[in-house]
Amino acid sequence: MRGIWLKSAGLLMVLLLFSLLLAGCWDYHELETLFIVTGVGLDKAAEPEKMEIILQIGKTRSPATGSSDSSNQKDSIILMKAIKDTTVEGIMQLDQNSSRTLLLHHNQMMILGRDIAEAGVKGRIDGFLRNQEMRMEILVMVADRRAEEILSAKLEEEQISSMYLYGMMQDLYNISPYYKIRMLDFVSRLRDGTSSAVAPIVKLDELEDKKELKLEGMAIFKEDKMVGSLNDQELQGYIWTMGDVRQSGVAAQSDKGRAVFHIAKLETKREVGLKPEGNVRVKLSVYATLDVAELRGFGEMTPLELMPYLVDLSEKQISQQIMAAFKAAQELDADIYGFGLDFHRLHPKVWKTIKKQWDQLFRELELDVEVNVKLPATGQIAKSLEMEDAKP
Amino acid sequence: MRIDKGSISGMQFMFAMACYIQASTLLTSFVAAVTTQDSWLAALFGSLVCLPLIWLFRSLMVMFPNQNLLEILDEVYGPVLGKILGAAYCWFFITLASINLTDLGDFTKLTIMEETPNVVLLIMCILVAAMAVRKGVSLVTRFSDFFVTVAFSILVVSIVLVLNQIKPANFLPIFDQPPIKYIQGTHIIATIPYGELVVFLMIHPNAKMSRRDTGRYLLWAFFLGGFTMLFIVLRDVAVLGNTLDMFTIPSLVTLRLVNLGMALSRVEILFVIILIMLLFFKIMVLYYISVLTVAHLLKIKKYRNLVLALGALMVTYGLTLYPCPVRHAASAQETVPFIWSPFEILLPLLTFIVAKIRKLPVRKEM
Amino acid sequence: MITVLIFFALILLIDLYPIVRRRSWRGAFGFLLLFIPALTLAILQQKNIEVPSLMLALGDLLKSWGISYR
Amino acid sequence: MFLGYIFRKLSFLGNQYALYRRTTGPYDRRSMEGAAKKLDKSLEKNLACLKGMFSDSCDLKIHPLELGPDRWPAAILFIEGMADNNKITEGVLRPMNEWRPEGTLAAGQRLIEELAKKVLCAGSIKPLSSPEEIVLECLSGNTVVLAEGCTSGLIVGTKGWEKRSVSEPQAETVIRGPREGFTENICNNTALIRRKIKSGKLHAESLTVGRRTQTDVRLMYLDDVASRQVVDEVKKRLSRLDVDAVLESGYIEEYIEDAPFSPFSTVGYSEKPDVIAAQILEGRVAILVDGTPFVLTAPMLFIESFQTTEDYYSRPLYASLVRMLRFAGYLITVFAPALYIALTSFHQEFIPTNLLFSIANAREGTPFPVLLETMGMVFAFEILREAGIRLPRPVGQAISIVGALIMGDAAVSAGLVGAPVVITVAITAVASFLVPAQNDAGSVLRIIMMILAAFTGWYGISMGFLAALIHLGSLSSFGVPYFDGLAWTRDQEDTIVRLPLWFMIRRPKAIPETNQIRGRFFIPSFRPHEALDEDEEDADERRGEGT
Repeated sequence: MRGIWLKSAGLLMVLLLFSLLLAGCWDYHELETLFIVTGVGLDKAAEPEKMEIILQIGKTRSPATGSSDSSNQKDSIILMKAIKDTTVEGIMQLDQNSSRTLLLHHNQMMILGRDIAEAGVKGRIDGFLRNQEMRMEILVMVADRRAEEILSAKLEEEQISSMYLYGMMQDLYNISPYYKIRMLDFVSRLRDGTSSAVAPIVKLDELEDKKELKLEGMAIFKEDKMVGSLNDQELQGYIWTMGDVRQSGVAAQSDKGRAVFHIAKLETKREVGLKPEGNVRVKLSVYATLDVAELRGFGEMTPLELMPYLVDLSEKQISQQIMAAFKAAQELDADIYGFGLDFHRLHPKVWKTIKKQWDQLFRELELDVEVNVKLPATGQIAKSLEMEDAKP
Repeated sequence: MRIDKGSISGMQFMFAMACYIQASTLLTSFVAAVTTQDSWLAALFGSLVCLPLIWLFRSLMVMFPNQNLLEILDEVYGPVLGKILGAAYCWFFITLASINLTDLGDFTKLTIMEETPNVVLLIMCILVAAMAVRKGVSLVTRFSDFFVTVAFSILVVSIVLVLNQIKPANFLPIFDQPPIKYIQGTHIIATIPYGELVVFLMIHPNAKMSRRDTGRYLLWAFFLGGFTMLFIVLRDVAVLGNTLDMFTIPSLVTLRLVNLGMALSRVEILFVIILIMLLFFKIMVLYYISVLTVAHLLKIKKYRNLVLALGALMVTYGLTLYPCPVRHAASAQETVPFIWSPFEILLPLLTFIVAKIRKLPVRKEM
Repeated sequence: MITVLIFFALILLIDLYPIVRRRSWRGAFGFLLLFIPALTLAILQQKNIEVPSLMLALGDLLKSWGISYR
Repeated sequence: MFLGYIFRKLSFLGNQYALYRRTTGPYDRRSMEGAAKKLDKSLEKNLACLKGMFSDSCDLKIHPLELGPDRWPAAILFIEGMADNNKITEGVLRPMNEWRPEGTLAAGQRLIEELAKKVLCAGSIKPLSSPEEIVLECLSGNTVVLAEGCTSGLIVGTKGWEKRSVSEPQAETVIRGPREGFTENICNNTALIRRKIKSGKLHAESLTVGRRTQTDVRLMYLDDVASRQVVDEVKKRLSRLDVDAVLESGYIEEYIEDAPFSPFSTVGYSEKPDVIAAQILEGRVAILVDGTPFVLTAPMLFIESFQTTEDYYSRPLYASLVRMLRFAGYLITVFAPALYIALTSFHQEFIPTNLLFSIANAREGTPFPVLLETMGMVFAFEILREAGIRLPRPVGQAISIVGALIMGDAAVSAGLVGAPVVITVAITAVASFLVPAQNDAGSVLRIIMMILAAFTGWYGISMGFLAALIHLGSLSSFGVPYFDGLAWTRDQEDTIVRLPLWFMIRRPKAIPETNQIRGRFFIPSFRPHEALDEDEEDADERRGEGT
């Protein structure tokens, strides 16, 4: 008797629950009611204190109805723009003014316009961190001019420019993880206090028939303001300083010829120490394994002479580029290497006393670079055509 | 008087405890916000500090193999004081259950269901848990081994997936915070997962295990749970570094960062799986124990009919406890360790001492 | 409001009915002890009346005694 | 008002239940009312009485005879088609016609005895005097011999009717393994099992179930292995069973199972003697029902659905792989459509960006919400499946081709449904065939999960999964916990992986039994045969004696 009672009552309860659930499916969003945001850009607006929030939305097309004509690239993205004080306000306004709900989970990157980067970003990105839909893995980049033109760029290779940039950064990530600056890395640097954040700069090249997106150096932030940038050569030096390079190239020029090396592995070791007279000294040891990729010249040298010479040459080149990057950073007073953080980690006690004057200390910091290059391989051919021995 | 006559094996008892500790590892953000990159130290200290506590629980279980916590209290302090303490424990269990229930709601809202009202999530969970609670202890602890296995494998998989993002330097500097922070972190760890094992004093009479096995099972459960917690904290610190204390749920952020090419990314669903599964288990155990305690206090033989009413109370009471997750976290960091300590550490200790002094339990048979 | 009441009525039907049939008055007392606070809290929450949080109150009490971190 | 309605509904159900309880008194044989308790002396009266009891059926053949030179009246009765004509002619008619008794005929009871001893040729001959029993025997194909002046009739065993010969089972096919299947004949089936287990301990017990159908039901179990509690429980439930008709083992299954409202069946069945023999050897009880090739086994465990006999006939590594595949297949068939709904309409963040774009492109412009779309496709699949089963084989195939290929393709290209849905449902459908025994439970669960997913997404699926787990955990089959075979801590030899047979020293612990040991642990010799030394040969001998 009770069994039947309970069963039927339980059934009714479940039915009731369903009716309750039917009343509202709160998180239910059909795919066709969503705008998939692929990129967010921030630009400074004409009015002070306000900014332009640009959303790049990947457009979906039905395969059944329309014939897919790839020539009409204009259709592949939608660009939305709002001018507001904060990001979230802007996104909210865009959300309300569009026919579909914005889905931010698939946002690939945040592109900061140059002017907004120079004005300071700390107050601008809180919304990015707080919103549950914003992921820490999105990439941070600085646009050479305005973020809008990067997001609206129509490229040959990929119709959605942020997907293209994401692919590009993923590619660079395979060279060295320090190219790819995720929101997490960016915020981590900002929170750190002494380290300076960096972000790759992306530039739009308008050629006659097409547009191209290129990586051009790295923006350097002091506190949260962009103060300068590293050029390509310096950027390479910076990457090498950070170590963990898996592939890349070194090109060195000497009076005897030009040599290009392929980096098989490059690792660094840093020793941060306080000198007795009070300034900080960093000993940077670089251990690199290179391959010879291409040689031009060196005609009068035998292979036996050549190898030590090339080792020497590459060591010089690497150390020179590293120093160039370091000088650039030092001029800007920006500790992009995280030497302060290293110091903090290794000497937490001393750090407390010198933390306040780190800027000063960094300006006077001495960097000793010691490069050890191993050159085990010469590629497919042992001798080049121009060499003495190779001639018949 | 044994209300639930179901019996479970010692292994099941062990897995239930291990699973219970694992479920608490989802709350590591409380510690992470206090001790940041040294959280793993807090987890380690907390575990070490709790070894005596585990021994204490084991002694109580061995001393009173056939009596649950309420009966022990009755016997040690006499019927009147025992009843009052029993009622206090009753409140403690119900509150604990409600807090975990709201935790499930809050975390689910934070991770996957942003707009769904809390109460719907809670009711669904309570209804499913009630199904098991009505059937008694054997069903409640039945799937603990399964849950432990799944949680463990997900932990291992997640560590493998974030291997390329681990930066060992993130652990440095060690001992950079004022000592009080470490004490606080240790205290939180000691009270939130380990001290809560006191709930198992309510069901140990149902577990069939010998005197010697009791300690062994407790220790194994402790290790299983403790290792899970330690590795979760280590993983999160290694990946997130100095941003660890920013996030409400660091483990979620860690898993979101997984990126092994386009295909193997966005695996935070793994976190959601263990979140729902483990918290559900914890809620189910606490729910069952609360029902049992109420039935025991009022000497009601059939506890089945109290289940839904208590479930309703848990939902409504839970919704009043904390107005928002922020207050919850603050209270968990600052005051909760002190509120829980009497129930989890002081009273068991006192009971143990008094029982020793009064030479309890009196052996009736001999 | 209606849904809440229906829910509670169902609980009554499912659980109180067998208790009363068994004439277990102790059981009925225990049931009501849990049921009435739950119903009260549910109605209060429906009416948007703020119910003070027990945990926060306890926390404040402890804080005023100085037993708290921070 | 609503409450009142519920109340009325509930009290109605309660009344129904009470009504049911009241009507189930002890079974009375109303059909036999008015029949005589014993046979009369007069043949004519007896024949009339029996004719009446058969309600004058035309297939009751009454053949009058005259015995010996005295032309003593007698008659034989049999049912056309149930009795073997050959046997009647050779065993009954011809001897009786040709019988020339010495001297005068003995009268009354002695005539019957003489007939039985000297005249009739048949395997079984027994005298019966109760008309009821005579009718029953006649109904089961035996021939009744009646003679004037005798108060009892002779039952001559002439059972024999057209039956299907042992053939390959239709429902369960194997690549490697015995091809024979049970038939509709219960004696045959018993023999098929006995041929597999030639042990005196294999106990067979006969029962008759069904008020009108009088169906023969047999229990078979190993006396020294099967647990008494389970056997007693099965017997208790079978004896409690009081129904009009049992036409198939499904009737019995429904009456004796533990959880009639659950989607999971708690009684196992098979069509193959080797499967049933294996089940009996693990300590289960087999229930054979006359008239059906399906034999029931109890208790049933959840894990059984995932074990097939072929697992044990093929190599362990492959068998384990297939086992895992089956578990995966079951999960897919239950959860795939629900997951599709949850992912596309709640948790777009879990889908990789590129995949999301392609799904979104496919969804663009389709008119129905995801739930309806998926539900529709799942229903379409169920329709196709049902249509394919009921139709003759060649037509069935045509239907699946039309349904799967043409309809699916047309629906996608017309933009009615998106291609991803078709793919999801197709995977679901194919995966459902991996575990045929759980097919019906799977279909029910699938729909529940889809509804849950459509309302609270992943959370709903999780809760549904946990509820299903708890439900499974709370089920029991004849006192044995249903889910026990999958416990994480025991019976590991034969769950997700199947270890080599020589690892399975013990019978599964989940099924209660009295004799745990199956055989001795034995490692197949990795050495060539010559290397076998004497010790091992001794061991072999001992093993031979031991069993």
